[in-house]
Amino acid sequence: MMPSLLLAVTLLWPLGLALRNVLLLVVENGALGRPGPRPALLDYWWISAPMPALLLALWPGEAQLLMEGWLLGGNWQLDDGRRPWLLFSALLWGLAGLYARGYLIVEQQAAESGDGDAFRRLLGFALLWPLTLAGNLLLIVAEDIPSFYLGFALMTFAAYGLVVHASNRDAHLGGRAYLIMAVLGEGLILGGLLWSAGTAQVLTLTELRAGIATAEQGAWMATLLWLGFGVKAGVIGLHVWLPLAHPVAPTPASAVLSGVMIKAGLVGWLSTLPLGATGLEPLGRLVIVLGLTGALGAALYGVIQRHPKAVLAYSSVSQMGMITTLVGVGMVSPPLWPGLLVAITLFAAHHGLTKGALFLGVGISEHPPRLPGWLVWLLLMLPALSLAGAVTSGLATKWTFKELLYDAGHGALVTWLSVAAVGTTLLMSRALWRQWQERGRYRIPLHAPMPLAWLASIVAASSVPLWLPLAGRHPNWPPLAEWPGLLWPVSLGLVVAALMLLATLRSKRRWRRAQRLLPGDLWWWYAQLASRLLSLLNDLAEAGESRGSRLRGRLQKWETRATATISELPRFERSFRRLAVPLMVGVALVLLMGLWLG
Amino acid sequence: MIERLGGDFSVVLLVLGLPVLLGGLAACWQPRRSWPIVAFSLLPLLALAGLFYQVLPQGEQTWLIELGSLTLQWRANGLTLLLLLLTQVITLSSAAYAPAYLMEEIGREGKQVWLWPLQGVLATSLSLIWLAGDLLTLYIGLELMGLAAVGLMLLPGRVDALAAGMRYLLLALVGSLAFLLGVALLLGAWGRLDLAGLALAAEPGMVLWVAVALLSAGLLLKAAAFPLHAWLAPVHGSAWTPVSALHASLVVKGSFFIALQLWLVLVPEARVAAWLVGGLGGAAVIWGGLLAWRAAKLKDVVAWSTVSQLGYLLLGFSLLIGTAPQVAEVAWEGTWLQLAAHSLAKAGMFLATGNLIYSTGESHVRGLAGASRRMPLSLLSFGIAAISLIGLPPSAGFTAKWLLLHASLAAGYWPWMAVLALGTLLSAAYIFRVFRYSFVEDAEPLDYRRVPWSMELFALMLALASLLLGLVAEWPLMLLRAAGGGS
Amino acid sequence: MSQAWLPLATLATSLLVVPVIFALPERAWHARTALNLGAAVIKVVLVALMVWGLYQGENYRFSFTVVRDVTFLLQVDALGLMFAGLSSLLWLATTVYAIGYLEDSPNRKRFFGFFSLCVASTVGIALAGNLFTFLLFYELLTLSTYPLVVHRGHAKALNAGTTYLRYTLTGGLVLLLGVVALHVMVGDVTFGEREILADLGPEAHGLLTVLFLIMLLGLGVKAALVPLHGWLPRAMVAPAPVSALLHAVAVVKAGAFGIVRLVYDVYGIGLTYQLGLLTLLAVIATVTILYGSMRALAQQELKPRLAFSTVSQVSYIVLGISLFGPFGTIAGLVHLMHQGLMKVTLFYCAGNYAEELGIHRIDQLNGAGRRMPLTSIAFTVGALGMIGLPPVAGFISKWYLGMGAVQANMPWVILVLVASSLLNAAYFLPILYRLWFRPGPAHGVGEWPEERHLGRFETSGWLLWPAVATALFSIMAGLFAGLPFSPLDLATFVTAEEYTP
Amino acid sequence: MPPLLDALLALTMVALAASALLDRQLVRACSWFVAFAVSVALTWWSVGFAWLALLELLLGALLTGAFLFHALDVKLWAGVPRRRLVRWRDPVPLTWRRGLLRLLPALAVLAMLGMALVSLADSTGPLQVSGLVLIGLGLWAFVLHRHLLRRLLAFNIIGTGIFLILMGLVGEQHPAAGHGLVVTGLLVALFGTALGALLIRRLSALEVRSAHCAAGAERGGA
Repeated sequence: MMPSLLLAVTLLWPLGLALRNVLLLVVENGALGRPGPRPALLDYWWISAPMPALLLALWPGEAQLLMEGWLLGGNWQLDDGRRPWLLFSALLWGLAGLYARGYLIVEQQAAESGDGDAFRRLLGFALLWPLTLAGNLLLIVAEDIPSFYLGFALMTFAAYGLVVHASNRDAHLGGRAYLIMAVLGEGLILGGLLWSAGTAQVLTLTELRAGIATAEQGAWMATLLWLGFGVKAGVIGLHVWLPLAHPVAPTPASAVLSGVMIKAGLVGWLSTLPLGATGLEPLGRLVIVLGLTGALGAALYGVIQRHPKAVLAYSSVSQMGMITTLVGVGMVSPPLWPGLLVAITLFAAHHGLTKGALFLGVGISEHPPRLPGWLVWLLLMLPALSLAGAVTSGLATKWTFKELLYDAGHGALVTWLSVAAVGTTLLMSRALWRQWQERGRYRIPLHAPMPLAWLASIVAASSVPLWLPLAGRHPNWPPLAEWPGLLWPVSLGLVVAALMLLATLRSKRRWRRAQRLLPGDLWWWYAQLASRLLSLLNDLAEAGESRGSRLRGRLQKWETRATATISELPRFERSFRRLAVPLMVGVALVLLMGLWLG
Repeated sequence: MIERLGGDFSVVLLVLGLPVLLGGLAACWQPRRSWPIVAFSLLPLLALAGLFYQVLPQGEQTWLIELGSLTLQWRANGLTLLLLLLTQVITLSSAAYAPAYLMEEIGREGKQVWLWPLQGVLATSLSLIWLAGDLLTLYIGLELMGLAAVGLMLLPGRVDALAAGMRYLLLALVGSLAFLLGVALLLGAWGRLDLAGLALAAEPGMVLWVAVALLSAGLLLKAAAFPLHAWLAPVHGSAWTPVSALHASLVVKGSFFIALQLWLVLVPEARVAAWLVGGLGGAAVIWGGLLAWRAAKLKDVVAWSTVSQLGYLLLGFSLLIGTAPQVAEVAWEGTWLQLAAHSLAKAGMFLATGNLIYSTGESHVRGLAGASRRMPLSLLSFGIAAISLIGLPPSAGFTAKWLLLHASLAAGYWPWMAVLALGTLLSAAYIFRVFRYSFVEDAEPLDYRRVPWSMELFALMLALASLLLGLVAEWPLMLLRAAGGGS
Repeated sequence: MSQAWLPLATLATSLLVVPVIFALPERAWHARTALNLGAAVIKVVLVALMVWGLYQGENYRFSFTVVRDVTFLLQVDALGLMFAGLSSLLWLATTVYAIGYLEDSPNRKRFFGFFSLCVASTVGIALAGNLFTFLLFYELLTLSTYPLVVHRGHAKALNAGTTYLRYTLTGGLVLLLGVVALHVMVGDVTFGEREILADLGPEAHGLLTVLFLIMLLGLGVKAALVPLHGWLPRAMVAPAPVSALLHAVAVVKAGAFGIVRLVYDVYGIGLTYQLGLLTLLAVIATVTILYGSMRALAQQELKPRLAFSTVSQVSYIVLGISLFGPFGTIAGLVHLMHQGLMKVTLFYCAGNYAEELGIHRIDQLNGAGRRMPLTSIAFTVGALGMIGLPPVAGFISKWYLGMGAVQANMPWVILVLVASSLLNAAYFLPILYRLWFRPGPAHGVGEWPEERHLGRFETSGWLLWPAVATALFSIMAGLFAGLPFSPLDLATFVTAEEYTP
Repeated sequence: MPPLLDALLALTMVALAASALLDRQLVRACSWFVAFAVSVALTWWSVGFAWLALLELLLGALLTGAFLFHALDVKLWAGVPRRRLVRWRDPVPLTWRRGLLRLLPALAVLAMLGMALVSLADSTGPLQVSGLVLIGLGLWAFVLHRHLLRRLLAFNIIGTGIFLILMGLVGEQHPAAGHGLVVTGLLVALFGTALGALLIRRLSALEVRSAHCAAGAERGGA
């Protein structure tokens, strides 16, 4: 009973907190409009939003909540498969929330002292943050498809408000890219879900997976769903919103976007695709190719970005590309799946928290805490190295899947992934380099929320394998003999990075050319294509419209002429009147003829 | 002198005589209010109730009246009762409408005294036509009706009224001559005038055909069937409102009734000729509708709509004559229901139109701009009557159209369906043209005259009757069936 | 004839109000308001009584003969009651809204008189027990809505009224021809006596197909199926409550409801399927859905955009009907109600923007969310529902449509659904974006076209609360779809009746 | 009665009718008409319908004639002022083309009647023939003329023709019915003529007044 109650509270608590802000406003009637001091929005209550979720994740045993009246029959549950996801998501949300309180302190102060605009923006943030969180949590715990879709949609659309928080041109561009891609993804997901759920006539995700596995057109349904969630997961080609949206969002929002929300796509795959069942091999091969392309391509393109958050965003695409590859391997060789699932979960948690720490670090480098400079930069480098696979959780993660892949004979893949790790190293170097170049001077106290949250996130990220409650076997550290094999990509990456740095310092011309490659890569190309298509459609519509209006005009002219003719009819009346008697005789004759005929 | 085959003959005499008597009385007294008229009109209604009481239980009744060697034959059946009731109700309404109308709108103009006796004569002559069982009575009724109608039309005494009236008079006279010629042939050939006897005696042949053709042509001229309708609209344009109402709703129906009676008796199998009459009806529906649509004056719209609506009745010819019994059965009910619906609706609409013209002082359709702002009751009455004319549910016009459509479909007469459909659309077009003007909001505000309540009341009552008759159409039709109307 | 008075009383509540309203003087605001609201509440209660009775297995029937073989029949079945419930609920909301909307405007007496007549005919359509009765109220609806459409009385409104009449009267006429022809063939068909036509045998199938098409043509005009939809966007000149009513309940729904009746209760879904007409319906619906959305995308004004959206959305109902199988039926029926709730919300909001701020064009909406938060939230709910996002009711419809598509072995319909959802998003999300994320007059950029301060809240309470209430209902209908007496539950009930022989 | 006299009477009747119809001098035409009515009465007398003869004399000749003269505003005792004769002339000239064209309906009716009468046994008495001729003449005149009075005359002559045919057909077999019809017809014709005459009188008075008004207005304007 208690766990299911906790399950409900997990969802209701953030919603309640969002509602609380509205209620506060209603109580202090007119707070929105009037000048003067206003209530604080991002208080500690607000930060507590993911706490029940954290509690639930740590609660022993499984939980289930069945609701008859909810949508088409609600079914939320927490099992061992969901627990790690819930745990690391809630953790990162909590840390990012804490961080946000410090990050937005200036706005908060402005708002409290009466700046209407700042207050309004902050209000949006304070409302949408818990909403996004609720959506994220719901999609993790939902077992019935409607709830899952609801969570996904809620998270997606509420996060739009977080992306455009800054409300400047870049933010709106990022927001637009985010929204358009998200809507496309939602459409694909809806189509896939309707098709597969309709075919299998089921309402829960478990049954859905089974249904797709046995369905005749299962591969196509899986493809639809894979593409739909792929938008969120940043599959290459569909990833274009990531580098546009992440840099413009406030840093804590970027952290959760990159750390947790893109994992929602992954959760979607795991929830809906019949992984571990046969039948998806062709799709799997495609997935592997796309994954690797993403992992490498994003690294190459990300290296030339200037904004550290854009670089980090590309790194996310790259990392997600690796995870995608792993998912693809799962499709190609189903027997590997149980082990792969562990690896993927670990990878996701590791990447989520580490990327979160990295994003939070961007803010830290702008407002360094009162710590010795070397320590700050060391701490900033730690997650970067971890992500590259050199130390701590990164090393453990990499070992987990490499071991698995070697054992299964996917040596070539491992090599490719290692090449991608070289790219990751380059990206990390680039990001840190840009952070260094744009480092801030003004120092903030150590015990402020921002540094605390950052430090905590570093600790959490580094120790992922230690506390993550994985269902299967626990990851072990690699034996020493394997270390060179695991570390060479990092080393190579560092060397290349150093060479590139030298090259950059030597001549600046080549770089200027590269700087023209904006974040969002394919987006611009898509936009051009779309606008061309739209103008084509527009022309078509105009042609149709003009033809329609011509037709209408002709009809109208015809109508006018007909009306005029009818208006002329009374002329005949005069003859009728004059010839009444002859006409009568005529009628008599006609009738006679008729009678004669029978 | 009177051979009683049926019930009490005095009731019939009362039904026939009371209207004339009351008309004469009213001419002496010149009523200034509506209530005495309503009160006195209850007398013929009572007499009619007596007739109902006689006929309903026993079915059709016939009376033979012997005037020397001349024998007249009158009969009463369900159809007669229905038509008598209709006549009484409409005459009552238009008579009760008249005092206020005469006082307010006409004033000193015209010869008002004559209105009452002529209305009485008209009611009597119509009753005579409904009751007639032989051609002589029919002829007398027809002539009386025609002369009374012309007299009524002439009352305004203005030049246009007189010119139109003169044309009407001449054409009516010629029409009756044609009728008389036909009757002469029939009498010459078979030597009898009673319808029942003729039905048995008449044999198809040139004499019969010529006689029927002449008869029908004359009657169609009087019934304003297309293309012999040209006298109708000008006559209505200048007539007094209650007279128009009476004329459009009843007088033209009298000729139609006679024609249909005679066809059913004399040439019940003349399919082709009936088709031709139906064709004339179809043309009338369309022609009348088109002209009503373009008419500039409010009264012309209504008058032309009469031409159009009469076309529906003429369609009945083709559906009744020479068709299968089940088709004829439906068409029979449809035709009489249409007649009743149109009579009530048209009378109501004319009265409402008179009110609109009275209150706005404008006789043109354009003059109604913005009239709905005050939502005068007359506009509502006009609208309700219009529903029946267009044939939209739940009006009697709709039910009648349903039956006619049913009959034409069952008979396989596809063109008639098209005619009915087109007629509906055209009538909607001319009615809503009027309403469109009434909804104009940016028009100059008119100064409205208050319409006396009695004028409003009777217009509304007739319109409502035509509307509600659609839902309770089974009652009059039951009357048709119960007391027999023969088809 | 057990308890015949209930359906009759339900009809009478709004029908009897009409003469009283016409009799009241124009100035009698209080009396008229009390009358309108009282009648609306009584009607809701009566409908609720009937719903309760129906679940108890009661049988309400009222009939009398009009002419030979033709009866006027009021009959309560689950399907009709669903529609009656929707219209009575939305009538209540719209009455409240209209009272606020027409404050101080001329011709209120006329408006409310015809408004009541309009609702009476809608309820009549819902409770009609055979095609004749249905046709009766169907035409009455045309008549009673015309004065509402031309209410403003300017040239544009009058032209729109003429167009409206041209379409609907012709449609009604075509329907009449079809109904009469069917009557000639088999006599009076009471709704639910599906076996009559099914028993005719295969030699009648050709004729039945033709008749179906004729009647579909007649009903399709009101249901605004492409290419018979031309009147709908033009009728947008009517006052907002009228548009709301036209689009959400009365006219458009009457057409869709008629198609539902035709397919399920006259022909029977089995026969329709056998005749191959369902595929035709699906194709028509698909074309309408996509075309309506495309046209909506091109509109620059708020109400026309909503109008074309209606064209598209109403065809979901038809699409649902055309999917052979219980899920498709549920989808069609449930969308009948969901679309009503959501679209009425959207129109209320559009009216609120127009009344309070003078906004008619979409590009004037910048930042309106700050000035009118509750209205904008309601609008957002409606718009998201139209896109088909949970937890708003639209999602439930879409879900069942998808299920039905697969069940009917027409998975391509899902493609249509997805495309339509994307198009919906494409024309609704920009509006939401402008509402919430673009700085506008509320932020000191530019100014509203014509700002009025109508009430204590963001606008007059009469205007605000109906919008909020219907938005709330739209969410609840989706969120608690599984509860008894929810639209989904009712639709399932109806469908169960339909498919159990 | 010898057939010669019969034929002579019929011929006179037709000749008188023709002159009444064709004379453009209206007063003279009316006088012809009265003479015609008298000849009709004589015919009735000659075939033995005394009552009808009396009625014809009374209604047809006397009263109808009186009304006709009343329409022309002619007082028999007051002589005829020459200068006003112009007003009593039908100003519309008769052209051949019009005359022939308008003959068609009359011929059509005659043809129809002829066919009917031929198919009736023993129906070609002198009454029928003269009746047919009168109907033809009258119808032709009715269609041809515009002047209301002349049309009124034409109507009366058609009526007489019909009565003749009627009585000729009915003969002695069913005198009552025939009498009834003819009497009604005569009365109707009288009432119709009376109404028409009054109307013509009133119309011309109104026309004169409006002409005076117009002239007055013109003079005032000048």
